[in-house]
Amino acid sequence: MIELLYLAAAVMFIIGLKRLGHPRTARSGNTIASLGMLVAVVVTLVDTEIVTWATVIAGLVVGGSIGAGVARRVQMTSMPELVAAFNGSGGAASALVALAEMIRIGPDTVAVEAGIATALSVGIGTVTLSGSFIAFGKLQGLLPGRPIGFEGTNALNGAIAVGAVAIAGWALATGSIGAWWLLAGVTLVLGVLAVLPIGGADMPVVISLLNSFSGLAAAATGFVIANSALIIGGALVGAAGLILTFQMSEAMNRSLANVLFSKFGGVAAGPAGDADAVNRATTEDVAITLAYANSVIVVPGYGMAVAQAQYALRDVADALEARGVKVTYAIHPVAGRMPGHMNVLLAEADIPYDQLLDLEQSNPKFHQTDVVIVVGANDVVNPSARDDATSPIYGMPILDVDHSKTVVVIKRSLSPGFAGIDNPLFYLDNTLMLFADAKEALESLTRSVVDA
Amino acid sequence: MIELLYLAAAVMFIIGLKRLGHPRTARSGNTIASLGMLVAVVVTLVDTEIVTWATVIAGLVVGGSIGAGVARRVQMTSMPELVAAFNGSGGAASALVALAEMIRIGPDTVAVEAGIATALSVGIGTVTLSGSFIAFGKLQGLLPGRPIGFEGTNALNGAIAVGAVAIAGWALATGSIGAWWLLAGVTLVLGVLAVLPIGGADMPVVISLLNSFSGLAAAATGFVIANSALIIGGALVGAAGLILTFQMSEAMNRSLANVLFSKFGGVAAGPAGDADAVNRATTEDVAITLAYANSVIVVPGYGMAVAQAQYALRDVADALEARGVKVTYAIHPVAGRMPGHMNVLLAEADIPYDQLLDLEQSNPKFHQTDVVIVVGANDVVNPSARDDATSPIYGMPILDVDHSKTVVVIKRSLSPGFAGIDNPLFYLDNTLMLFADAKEALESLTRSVVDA
Amino acid sequence: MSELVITGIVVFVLAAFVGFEVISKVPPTLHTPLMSGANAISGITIVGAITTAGLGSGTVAAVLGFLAITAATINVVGGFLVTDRMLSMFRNRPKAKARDD
Amino acid sequence: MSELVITGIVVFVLAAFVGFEVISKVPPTLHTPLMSGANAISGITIVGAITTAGLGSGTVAAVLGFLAITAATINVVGGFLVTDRMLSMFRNRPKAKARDD
Amino acid sequence: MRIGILNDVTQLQRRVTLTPDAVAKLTGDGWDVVIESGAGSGAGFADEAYRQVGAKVSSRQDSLAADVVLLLSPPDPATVGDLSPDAVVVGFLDPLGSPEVAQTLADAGVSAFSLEQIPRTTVAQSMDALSSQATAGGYAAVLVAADESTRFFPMLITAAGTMPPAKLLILGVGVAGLQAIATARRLGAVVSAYDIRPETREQVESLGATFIAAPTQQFQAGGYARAVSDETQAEQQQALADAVAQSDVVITTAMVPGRVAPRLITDAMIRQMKPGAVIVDMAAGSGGNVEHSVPDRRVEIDGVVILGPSDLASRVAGDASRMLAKNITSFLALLFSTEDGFDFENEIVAGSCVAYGGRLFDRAAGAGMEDADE
Amino acid sequence: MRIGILNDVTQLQRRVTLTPDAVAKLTGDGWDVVIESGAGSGAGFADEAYRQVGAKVSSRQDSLAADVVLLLSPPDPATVGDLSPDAVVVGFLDPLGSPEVAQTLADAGVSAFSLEQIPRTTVAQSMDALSSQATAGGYAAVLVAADESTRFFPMLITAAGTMPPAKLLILGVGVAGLQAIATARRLGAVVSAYDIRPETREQVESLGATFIAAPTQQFQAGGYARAVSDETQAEQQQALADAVAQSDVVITTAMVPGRVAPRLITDAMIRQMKPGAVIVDMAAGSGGNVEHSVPDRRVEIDGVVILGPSDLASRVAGDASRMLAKNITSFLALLFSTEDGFDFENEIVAGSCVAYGGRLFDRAAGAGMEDADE
Ligand SMILES: NC(=O)c1ccc[n+]([C@@H]2O[C@H](COP(=O)([O-])OP(=O)(O)OC[C@H]3O[C@@H](n4cnc5c(N)ncnc54)[C@H](OP(=O)(O)O)[C@@H]3O)[C@@H](O)[C@H]2O)c1
Ligand SMILES: NC(=O)c1ccc[n+]([C@@H]2O[C@H](COP(=O)([O-])OP(=O)(O)OC[C@H]3O[C@@H](n4cnc5c(N)ncnc54)[C@H](OP(=O)(O)O)[C@@H]3O)[C@@H](O)[C@H]2O)c1
Ligand SMILES: NC(=O)c1ccc[n+]([C@@H]2O[C@H](COP(=O)([O-])OP(=O)(O)OC[C@H]3O[C@@H](n4cnc5c(N)ncnc54)[C@H](O)[C@@H]3O)[C@@H](O)[C@H]2O)c1
Ligand SMILES: NC(=O)c1ccc[n+]([C@@H]2O[C@H](COP(=O)([O-])OP(=O)(O)OC[C@H]3O[C@@H](n4cnc5c(N)ncnc54)[C@H](O)[C@@H]3O)[C@@H](O)[C@H]2O)c1
Repeated sequence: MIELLYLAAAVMFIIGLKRLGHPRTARSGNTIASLGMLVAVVVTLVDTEIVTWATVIAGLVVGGSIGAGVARRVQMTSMPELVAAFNGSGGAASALVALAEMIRIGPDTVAVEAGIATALSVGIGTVTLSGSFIAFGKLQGLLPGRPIGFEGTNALNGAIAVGAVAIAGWALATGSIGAWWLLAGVTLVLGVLAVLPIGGADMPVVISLLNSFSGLAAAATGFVIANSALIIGGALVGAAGLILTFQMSEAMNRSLANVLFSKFGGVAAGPAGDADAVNRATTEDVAITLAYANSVIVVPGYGMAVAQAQYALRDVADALEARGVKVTYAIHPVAGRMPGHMNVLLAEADIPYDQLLDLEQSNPKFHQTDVVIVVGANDVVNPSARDDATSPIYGMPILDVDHSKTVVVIKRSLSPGFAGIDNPLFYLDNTLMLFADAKEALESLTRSVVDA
Repeated sequence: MIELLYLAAAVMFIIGLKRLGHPRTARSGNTIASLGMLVAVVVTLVDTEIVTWATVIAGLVVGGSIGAGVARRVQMTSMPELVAAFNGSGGAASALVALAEMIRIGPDTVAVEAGIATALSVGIGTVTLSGSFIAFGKLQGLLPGRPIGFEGTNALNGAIAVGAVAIAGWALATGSIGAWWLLAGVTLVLGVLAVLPIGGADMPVVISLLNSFSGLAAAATGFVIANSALIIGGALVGAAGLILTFQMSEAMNRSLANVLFSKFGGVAAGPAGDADAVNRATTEDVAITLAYANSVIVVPGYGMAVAQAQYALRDVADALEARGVKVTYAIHPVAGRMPGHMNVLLAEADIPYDQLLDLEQSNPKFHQTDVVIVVGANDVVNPSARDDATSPIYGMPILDVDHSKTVVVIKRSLSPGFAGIDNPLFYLDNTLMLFADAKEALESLTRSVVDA
Repeated sequence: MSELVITGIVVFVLAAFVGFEVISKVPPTLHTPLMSGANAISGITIVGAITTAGLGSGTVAAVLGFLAITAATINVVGGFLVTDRMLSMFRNRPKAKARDD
Repeated sequence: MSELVITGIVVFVLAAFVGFEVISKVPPTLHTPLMSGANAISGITIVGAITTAGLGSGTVAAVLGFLAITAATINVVGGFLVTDRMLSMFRNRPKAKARDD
Repeated sequence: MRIGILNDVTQLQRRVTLTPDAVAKLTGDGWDVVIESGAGSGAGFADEAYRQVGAKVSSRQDSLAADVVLLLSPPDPATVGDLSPDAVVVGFLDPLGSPEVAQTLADAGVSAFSLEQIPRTTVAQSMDALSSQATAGGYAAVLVAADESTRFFPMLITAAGTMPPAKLLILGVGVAGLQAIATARRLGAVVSAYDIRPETREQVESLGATFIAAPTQQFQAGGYARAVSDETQAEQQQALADAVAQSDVVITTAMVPGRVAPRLITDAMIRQMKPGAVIVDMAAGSGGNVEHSVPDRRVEIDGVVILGPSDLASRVAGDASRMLAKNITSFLALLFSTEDGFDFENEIVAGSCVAYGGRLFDRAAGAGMEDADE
Repeated sequence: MRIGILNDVTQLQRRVTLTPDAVAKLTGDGWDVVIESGAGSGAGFADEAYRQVGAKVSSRQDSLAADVVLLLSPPDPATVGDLSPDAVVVGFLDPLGSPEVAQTLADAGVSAFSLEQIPRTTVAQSMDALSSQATAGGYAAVLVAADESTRFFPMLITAAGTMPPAKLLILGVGVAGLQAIATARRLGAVVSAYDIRPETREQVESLGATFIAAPTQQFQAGGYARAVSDETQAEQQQALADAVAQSDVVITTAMVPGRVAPRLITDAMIRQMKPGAVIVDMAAGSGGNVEHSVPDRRVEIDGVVILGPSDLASRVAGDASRMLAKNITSFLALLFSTEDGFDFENEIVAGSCVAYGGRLFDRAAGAGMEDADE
């Protein structure tokens, strides 16, 4: 019976995970998964012949308060490090359970399979623990974000890993409890050394990988205590976390190996200099932002013309309108390189005239607009023309796109436009930069908007 | 060890099934799945302490020759009925194994769980058997394709099903072998009665559902003989088959319930009269056909103009060109309703002039073209203008699209065009009709081509 | 319920989930081949048929076993072969850009 | 290998497949919430912690058990709550056409 | 057999019946071609070009003496007098507008075929000179209007202000009207249109323009609109008045074959229009859709400019002549496809014949006449 | 203060410096406006329309006596004589082409600002009358060419044959050239273009047209092309000759401020062109890009028609005047934004001033002069 209830919990995990992958269902997915967890915990509390209620309740209360307190209070911007910290606890818990079980049964009487499982649980769990907290430190600024290490870091870590396997073998063979503690210590160090050489910007990928690890640790613990809930739940998270890790490194246009091992291997290829100061976005980010907006204003510029992106732009607008998003176009009087440049191109794509707003019509609208999408425009949305009396273009009326909730800018780089001056818009907190050729970006945007 | 090899076979089934879902990988998926089966069979032959080798080998040889012989020789057009026949054998095999096991162990000594599993296996297996062969008969023309039944068919079938459950209970309670045979007989009849009232056009959906059933029967048999390979393989097929069944009824714009129970419930909504005589295609069919072509010629007509589908058409062409397909346009001199009608619209969508061919340029090209896609044109591709001296439009030069390998026609119905006459093109064997508004059809076509 | 049955249920449920998830949106052209391939997989019951028939106890069981093996083998052999025939039309065009998933 | 371990492996492999398949292409905005939610699920180890700590044998095991329960509970409770907070931004716009999958 | 081409070039008529390319094709088929000097000059074809493809450049007399004489407009009696008695005349003979010409031709004993009378069937489209010339006319009408208008047609948002797009209204959506819609849309104008035939709504929309729905519409068989009742006309005028008042440019093309063109725009409506607005009346020569319009004159009423150009096709004389030449060669190919005499069983031949065997051709009795002839 | 508007309407000049809308805005801002009767007639604005927005419709004398006088072209000495001595003159004064006019104005003691001299900077774009009028000109040039051409611009596949699209070549891709490209593309022509400034390649392509790459290109600072060396010119002519020979229409817009327009198309190149081809030389008034081109005349060489229209902007007089009025009001707002005298620190004010305080304005010493003045 208890097994079937565990199975029910596992099914809820599966459904929860699946729903977490889609914006529309993500929140309910989380709820379903948490209910699954509740089922598993209650079943366990009822089923286990608990003799030490005090310990159990104390643990639940202390852990629950810490978890809930931190989760409620932390800033939205510190989410990734919080996930890292939680993940570390999870890894620790798995390792601790395996160790406790080992001690309970007695290190010398344990079966080989259980021993191997314990070694895996301890090893993976502690790596998760220490690795997660290094990641946490890097993101919180407690540790320097830059890669820390030396040429041979990867080799050293390899050696430590081999050592850990040897220690595990020794522990299994001798049944010495000290060997188990040593194993835990060594893998703890391994976690630290493996994450330190990775740059702060790559931490989310690392956390995701460690998340997959904590799943594997839980599964290993499941083998130790012969509990199917742990095996299923752990395997699920281990696999799902791995897929997610690949997707995240893919979204950064990196291979996972490049993220994990590159910094001191020479290949290091991080984002360029001042591009660090902007919020880079991917097509999917932008698609979600647009798809869930109520109103979108498009600001086309010379870059749209250069990319001949007018048809692709029209397709994005159609996809948005099909979702009920209101789309209009704000045309700056000098956008492009000739009077009426944008008009010619938008007319080519048969964008209805009544969706075109000129400067006077659009400026009062920006502050009530969810998203402005700037397609290859630059000077005409440069706030320094409005705010900076020393700017060479000071006095030119601009489109006040920065008054909207979110600005998405599609251009290939941070290069300046016709006037040859930098644009503070790109560095604003509510600006997302999508660096790409306008046509290509808009084409993939259409697909992503349809799928969002 | 044997369990792990079964697991390996199961993994191969999973991978095989996944790959079967994508055109590019489907064939290798089938190979992988068949290797998984080989592994499972060999493992079983080695592992089981076979005493009756003669029976086993005879079964394998006889079954193998029949299966291989039929599979090789049958016409491509009779595939669905062949699948039905094979599926019937599968269902029969599961029921037979369960019955044999029941007899081997003895009906009165069997455990309750095994008994329930046997009942499921026998019930589902025999329904699959008889249902599949009725489907086979309908498709082969051995039985009339039209629905056969009466008002209360569904109610009667419900009653039989309830009766079958009662018989199973009786068999379990009494341990009478006769009860088991009775059960098999009743469910055999149920399969016949359930499928007879369904029309021939819906048979593919029914076969898919019965395929899912044969998976469930195998899984039930797995419980009977406590074999994980059967449980996993059966569950996989049961679930995958169900999903596929839903997708197939969706592709027909029907609900599954509507397919299974509608005919004598009143809601019956089959395709219209003479539309039966044409090859109806879905967007996905057309997308695959286009995506794997080398050269495509588009023939636009007045319907493209009415639907204002020129931009959507351009998107399809772009998607095809991105895959390396060569796309050109054949413009008939009187396509549309004014001289140069198509030119205006294609120019709006900025389709390059050098891709436009007039009648003289395009007619010699059709016979070496893989696919012609006719978008809302009718009279200008009507072969009777060329072939039928009694036709009112006899003598008008037409685009000889019927000379190409495949013709796809997108229009909303079989309604005639300006000239008001029927078009034999639509009924040709190499013509696929996609009944839809041109703009909507092309828009979803773009997505499907990108995904194909 | 016996341990074995419970394990069976767990395995069944998980396998069913894999079955559900593994089939994403399938283009209709692949409906019949996929159905046919899945059907061949459901011929896994051949394993049960071999076990049962192989153990051989009594004439009825032997006949049933022989029939079961024969039927299952038809399903397996015929199913995979016919699927392969259907799929032979999807040979990759050499010109298409290599895109594997 | 014990029957139990083998069953465990079968279950593990199937669950891993479910895990692989259940995650289709996820929009990057959901990367962090999904990671966080999955991480909370990996807190299932809490079940093990309760079992081990509850059985109570010896001080070391008890301390370890207490620590394990605490750590696991932090992971579970904090994880689900924080995921929910992150996801509160995806409240469905009422105007968007209802499209559920 | 010899084909004769005349030089009909004037200030307003710049087309020619056959282009050098068409002549090359005909001489290849065994025809002799004689062309009056300067015939192609209005459309950009020099005598030399014709000479190079084997035509004989000669006098008007020579051309008129040919076996087949091609005409761009109904011939005057003098011209008819110069024809050889067994000549075949093909051209725009306007048998409905100037029936006396047909009589003259009949009296002269020649066989005369009117391009206007070729049935507007699917099969006859390659010979349909009305369609081809209306295509040129609809295109040119928009250019004339754009040139006359003081406004940009497309919308322009510039540093010197936002210029809204021009509003164009097309009345009468036959071949010329549709081409006008297409051309105006190309130029970026906002186009709406109206025709009395209800099926034109879909056609207008198929070009991305808006149809102006009028309260009463009546379907007319045969593709042609017949004169509509007074009441219908009144209602329709009321419905259109608003549209007209808002337009920057109105182009009217409404015609009813053999009748005076319907009056669509009255003085009162003109006076509701904005100063600077432009009206192009393509029916000015057939009575005019617009009050005050005068063929080939520029009239200004309250700041509204009314043009009645009759030379629209000639404004793209080169391409208009190319199309016409294609029509004529297709028609000649049909006409002379039968060995012994004309095939009056053929509805195109019978439909277009106006004079044959010394008599006016009676279409109903077509086949019978042929018998009589033998 | 009072603004004076003159009636400069002729057959070729139909624009007006202020539209009724602009006048309404100015009177709202406290200006008096006096307008010579009929000044708006060429652009579709009646005297009555001006009167309604508060302008005084009056004589030429009255307008010339205003504090600020707006001019469409350099004034003749008589006009200058009628100005009040402390008048401010704003308009197209052509200081580079007719430097003597600036001297006359300086001698009269008036302050004179030339619209042509407003710097072509990003900030000054709302006052950039050269750009706005070139926009109108580029648009009109295509209409003129389309009207003159005997061919359709778009491709038409019809029952009467396939008409290939017209090939247009635009030489000189400034404001007018770009607008010509855009307009020709709208009409469906196949457009290619050339300019000596390399950055125009991207601009041409951004309108979907093809850039004709010439072997030698040299980049010129400041947005303006300077006269190019003889050698470069020779190479370039060779490169363009083929393109010209294949074109149905060529529109030339190449200019170098203060210099004679470069000669891009020679007699030899013209004789390579097809009969019926059309050339529109927008630089005909500044010396001509095309040999044989004569301002406002139609010249035919070997069947090739060469037009040199000087009235292109006036062909869309209404919208051209609207844009010009917006330019002028923006400029006046800047000019009179400072309380005491003109702000010669401002590069637009300094850049456009040609005469001030009785002397020709020396831009370099701009600020100094202002001091001297106080
Ligand atoms: N309208 C007129 O009449 C006229 C005439 C002359 C000058 N101007 C001047 O031109 C400017 C117009 O402003 P604007 O905002 O339209 O343009 P802009 O300021 O020149 O900026 C255009 C931007 O487009 C981006 N871009 C270029 N190619 C692209 C591609 N293929 N895909 C995506 N982005 C691309 C460029 O950034 P990346 O390189 O990073 O991609 C560039 O920063 C003003 O300064 C105006 O004064 C206007
Ligand atoms: N070009 C000219 O100058 C001219 C002038 C006058 C007449 N015509 C005549 O017009 C005809 C032109 O031939 P054609 O092949 O272009 O057209 P057509 O023969 O008139 O056929 C058009 C087809 O488009 C389909 N259609 C209409 N709306 C549609 C939509 N929204 N989506 C998809 N399909 C749609 C219609 O079928 P469904 O209703 O089933 O969708 C119809 O059968 C010829 O007979 C020609 O003689 C031509
Ligand atoms: N069968 C073919 O392939 C073919 C070929 C060419 C033309 N046609 C048809 O021939 C018909 C005539 O074409 P056309 O261009 O020579 O016509 P037209 O020049 O005779 O008349 C022009 C238009 O004016 C309209 N009209 C008449 N009275 C009107 C009124 N009071 N108000 C508004 N509009 C009015 C007519 O309906 C017509 O559309 C059209 O239906 C056309 O489609 C058919
Ligand atoms: N800063 C701004 O916002 C702004 C505004 C308007 C114009 N401009 C710039 O001012 C410049 C001049 O514009 P314009 O339209 O007044 O130019 P223009 O009328 O003086 O000249 C027209 C074009 O002719 C070209 N040309 C000159 N000699 C040539 C030759 N030998 N061969 C080919 N082409 C030749 C020039 O390069 C120029 O593009 C352009 O660069 C334009 O972009 C800038």
